[in-house]
Amino acid sequence: MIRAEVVEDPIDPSVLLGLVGEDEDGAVLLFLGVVRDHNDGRPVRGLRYEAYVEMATEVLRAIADEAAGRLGTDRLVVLHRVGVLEIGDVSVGIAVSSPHRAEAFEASRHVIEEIKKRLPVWKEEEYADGNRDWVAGISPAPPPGGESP
Amino acid sequence: MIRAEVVEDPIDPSVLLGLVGEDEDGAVLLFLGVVRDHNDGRPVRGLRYEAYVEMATEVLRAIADEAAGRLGTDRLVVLHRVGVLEIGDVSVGIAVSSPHRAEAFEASRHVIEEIKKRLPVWKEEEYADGNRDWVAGISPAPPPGGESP
Amino acid sequence: MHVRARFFASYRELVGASELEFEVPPGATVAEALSRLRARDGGFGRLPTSVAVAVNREYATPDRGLEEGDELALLPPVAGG
Amino acid sequence: MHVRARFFASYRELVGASELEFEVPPGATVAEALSRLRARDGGFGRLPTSVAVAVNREYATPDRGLEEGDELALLPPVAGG
Repeated sequence: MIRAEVVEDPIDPSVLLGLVGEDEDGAVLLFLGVVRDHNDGRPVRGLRYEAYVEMATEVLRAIADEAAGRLGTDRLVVLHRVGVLEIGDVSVGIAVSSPHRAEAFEASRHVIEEIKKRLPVWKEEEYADGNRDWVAGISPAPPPGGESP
Repeated sequence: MIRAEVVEDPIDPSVLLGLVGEDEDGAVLLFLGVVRDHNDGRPVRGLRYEAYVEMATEVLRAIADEAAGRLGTDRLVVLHRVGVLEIGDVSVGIAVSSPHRAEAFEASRHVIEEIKKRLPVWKEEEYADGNRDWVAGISPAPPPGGESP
Repeated sequence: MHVRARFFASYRELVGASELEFEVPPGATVAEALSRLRARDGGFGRLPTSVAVAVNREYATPDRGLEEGDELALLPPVAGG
Repeated sequence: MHVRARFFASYRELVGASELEFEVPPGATVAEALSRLRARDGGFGRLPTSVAVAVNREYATPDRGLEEGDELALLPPVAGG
């Protein structure tokens, strides 16, 4: 079962692992994006993720479906957290499983790379000196060819 | 702290995750090799890993050290289980963490690929029909250039 | 016709609003709607000349035509993950 | 001089032993020690002509020289992970 959700509650790695892994799967891969205490050399105290939730949910699902194609199974769960997070909190969790490992690595990597490029989510960092700033992000490209009227 | 061990007890993913992840790390990656219910099209009921334990411990440590070089941190744990395992049991667990994700993926992949090539461990499968057989493996190559007297 | 604009993160702070309903000529494109927005008083004029947009929750190019009731979202460079 | 051979997995089953202490001429190489082993009675003759070995827990080439008390392990193709 493919799951892709934008969530406000903490992400529990054990829950993610429990949602993947069938008897035919030989490889399970769990990626966790974690709030780290620095960015671009600046000490970070915490952060807040803002999302265009309705769209982010759809984009996350599209990314998950693409990745499941590479994975070759439907054992793929991706959660992205929004709201206020502290150092060490999980911001994104991706769990996949498949019969062979190459597909698991490829699918997991695809999900996180596409999240970075396309997911309408923004990060406001709070620094050790009390200042806040939006993290310079990546311009999301419109789909190839775009849509014309 | 780098840990590399050949173990007889079940591998607990939560324990592995608890051993990595420092405040400066933004990426955590957990790979689990799991006993699957088939191999080369044959239904598998269970299996047994035999190891040259003293050497496997040293090789696993060498692989971990190499991978930590790529990872850029010392947050790397790899456990390989030996003995009798059932479908769904974890045979190998690899947890790594690092400030950035690319290094985490690269290091994790290095560990599992090198295990497949070099770790003196053998797998005897028990099939659904009750037969047993040693899994055809990979000839471990001597180190480049070898050693001469 | 009316379209609804939505602003996020730094753009939301720039214009001081998260949502705005405004009027565009029938058949207006995304580019035309953006020009109208930039012409408004307040922080709207400081919106970047090149801005990523989504129409009805899908990324869209400037030549994309709008329809009555469309949701036009202005998206700063993304920073998820 | 004496060296200790160790056999694992399918090789262990082939020769019917997991360990064997045997004699080789002083200065013998891995290749020479393997020839001696293959000349023994029982399943030893069925050991493959090309076999991976480790000397004192490190992979070694056939021309590696042996010393008194070395541990020579015969390693079938590995299948960990």
